[in-house]
Amino acid sequence: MQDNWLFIGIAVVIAAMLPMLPIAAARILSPHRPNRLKNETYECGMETVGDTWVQFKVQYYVYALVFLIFDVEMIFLFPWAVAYDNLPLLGVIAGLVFIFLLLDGLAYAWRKGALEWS
Amino acid sequence: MTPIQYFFLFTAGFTLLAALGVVTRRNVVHSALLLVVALFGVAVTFAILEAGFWAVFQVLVYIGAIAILMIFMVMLTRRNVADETYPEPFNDNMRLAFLAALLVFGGLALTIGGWDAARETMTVPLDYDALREFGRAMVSPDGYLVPFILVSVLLLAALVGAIYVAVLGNKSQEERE
Amino acid sequence: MSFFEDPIKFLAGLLQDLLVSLNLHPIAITVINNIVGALIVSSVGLVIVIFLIWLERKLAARFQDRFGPNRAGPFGILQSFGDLSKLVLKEDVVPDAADKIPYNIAPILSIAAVVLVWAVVPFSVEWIGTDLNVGVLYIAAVGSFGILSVLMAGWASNNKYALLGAFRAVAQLISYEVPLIFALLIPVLLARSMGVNQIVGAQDIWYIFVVPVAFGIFFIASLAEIGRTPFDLLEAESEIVAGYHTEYSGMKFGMFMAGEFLHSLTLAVVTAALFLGGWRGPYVEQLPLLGPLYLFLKAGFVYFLIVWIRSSLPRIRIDHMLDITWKFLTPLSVVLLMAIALTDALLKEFGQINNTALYVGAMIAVNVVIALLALFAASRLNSRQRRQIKTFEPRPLAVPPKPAAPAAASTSEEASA
Amino acid sequence: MIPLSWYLIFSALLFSIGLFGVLARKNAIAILMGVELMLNAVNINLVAFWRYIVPATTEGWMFVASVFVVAAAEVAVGLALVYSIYRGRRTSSADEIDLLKW
Repeated sequence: MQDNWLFIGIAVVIAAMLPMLPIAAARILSPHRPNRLKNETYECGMETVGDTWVQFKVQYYVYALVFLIFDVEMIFLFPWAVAYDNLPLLGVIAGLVFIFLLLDGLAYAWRKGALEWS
Repeated sequence: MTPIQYFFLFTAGFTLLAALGVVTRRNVVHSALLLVVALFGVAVTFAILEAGFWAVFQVLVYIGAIAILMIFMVMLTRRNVADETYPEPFNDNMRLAFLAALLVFGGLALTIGGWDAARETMTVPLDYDALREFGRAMVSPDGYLVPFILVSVLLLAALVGAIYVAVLGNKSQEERE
Repeated sequence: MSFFEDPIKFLAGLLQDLLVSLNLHPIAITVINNIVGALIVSSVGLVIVIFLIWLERKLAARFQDRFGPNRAGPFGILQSFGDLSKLVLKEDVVPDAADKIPYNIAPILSIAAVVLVWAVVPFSVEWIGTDLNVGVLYIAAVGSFGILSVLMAGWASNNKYALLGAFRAVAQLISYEVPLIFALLIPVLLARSMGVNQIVGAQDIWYIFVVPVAFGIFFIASLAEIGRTPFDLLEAESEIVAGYHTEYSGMKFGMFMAGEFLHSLTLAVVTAALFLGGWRGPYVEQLPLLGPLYLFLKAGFVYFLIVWIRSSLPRIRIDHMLDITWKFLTPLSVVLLMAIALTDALLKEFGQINNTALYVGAMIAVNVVIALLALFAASRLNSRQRRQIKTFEPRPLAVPPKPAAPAAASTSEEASA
Repeated sequence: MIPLSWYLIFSALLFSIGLFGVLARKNAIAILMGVELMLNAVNINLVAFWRYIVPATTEGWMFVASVFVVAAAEVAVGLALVYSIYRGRRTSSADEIDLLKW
């Protein structure tokens, strides 16, 4: 078990190194002549006005929220699916009730129009 | 000291440094990004503890969902006043808070200091399939069937409540005005 | 054991002998073995992707009745190397307003998040980076670093379009993650295991033939995850400049591009492993070398589908894109999961779980019924929504700006509002 | 092998840092981040105790799962409240939410 995670840890280091190599090569090989105009924020040639932090819609929050709730339910559904062979029928029904309650939340969000983009 | 101990100290070190950054940075987005680093450090700790399932879920739930939700909310709630981009991060009770945190840590450290040293080491090598057992125990009536259903209800309530508070409550408020 | 029977094992044995003869500490031997393995596994994808970019450009060109790259090398196969050297030699412009640390980490993270998936991809019977017992979840978890890299890139660029693009992209990615994870849950349920290699091993009948609808959901959701047409709103050039990587140039931009291709390949390989039987094929037990061949043939088929769809379909609008996942794919995947779990449990209850023909037949029947019901419900919903759309009076064309006709002007204003 | 007390010290430190963040920060979202750190510290303890003391049982797992669920629910509702207050009062600073003070 720990051997598996040793491999993953080494893979994390290597996966971070692999893209660093070409970027480092580019830093050595490429020209570097910054000037003020070149380093301005790119907005198709317009000068940027005001702050970057524009106001966003609350919809972004709603999508992330529903995603979070579904994600957390996965903590229970994945072990439930793995242990499926040893489950009595009651356990299966409990899991289905669990999923059904989850679906309820989605239905609520849908009916109240929280999932509409505009 | 074995290599795994060095590795644990390294992990704990960068997790704690990132956590310090979370509570001290002025820019809240930087705080959120450092929170991701700290949460990843906790995931690594879980992997060292041979709880791979929780390491993976730490990343999936905390980094993949909670941190992103927080960054979204930072972007959503911001005054458009230029000079208040990065206000003073701490409130007036900063010193008191520091003292309280120090006291809590002192108390915890004292308790840990009186810990029975015989239970310090791992005795059994882990050949127990906790994942499968957890899945079975979760839905069996002599296990955690009631918490399992309650969790589902709690999450449903959180979803409904959050949607109501964030979206629908504001809608009805605007209608009243 | 000879080289041709199992070359990887043969070479690993040689390495092991070499390390032991050097009298190294056993921990050092383990670490070195793991480093070599991780290096091989991580570079496989990157090497393939260089040729894949050429292949995709060639295919896209054929779909559009062009030649595609055909100058550099035979059939233009060296085109990617030309592109690579161009990217390396390009100046890397970092905008002054950028937040430097997240700005530089984001492209690295976007590649690393994809490369890490290869650690659990089984190439053959025993050729796998590491057989993690939570492999499927690991694939999903690593993907969340990709989401994070998009958000970091958009925020650190300090550019309105980049931030807006990043927000849209993240909304799309997390929305499609939900049906994706539910579709992942179905092979896990059928195989009773989260290890990718165990899932491949359990596919005596490929899961695409047992649960075709789950395959469909997974495929559509992964199209959205990799940001390919028809879900390429991430970089809708005509709407938000270029999306979250507007401010990137040179090699860092190249990293985002390569990351996109690598992500496509990776998801094709994962699809092949989870639904198309992975390395399974005739004679693979005797000759493990055939495993990667089968795997990449199947992955190549999935990739071809992706390119085909890319060159056939237009981009869809953002509200439609979100409706597809939240109002169609997510409910469908949840209902499908419930139906499959129930069918499985009932078959087990009646002691028919080992009756393969009955099992597969019941599963396919359930899939077909649910797919038909879902399509019926979607079409009903669609027509109801269409009736609710308010129709405006047709806008009068080119009304002359006469002061004597205020009525016409006000109508045109209403129509445009 | 790592002694159990190392994990406990680590988690105590993390908990204290989180507590400091909760008590001292102005921004309501930063306060929620502090709460997340505290919950994570609790999780480290739970997993460490499970691994060292009751490794062949599932109680530890159920506790950890509950903490995950509580953390998710807390973030979901907490951020919704922050947003609701922001809509009404144009601030996300906990110090300025003082309507009930006098």
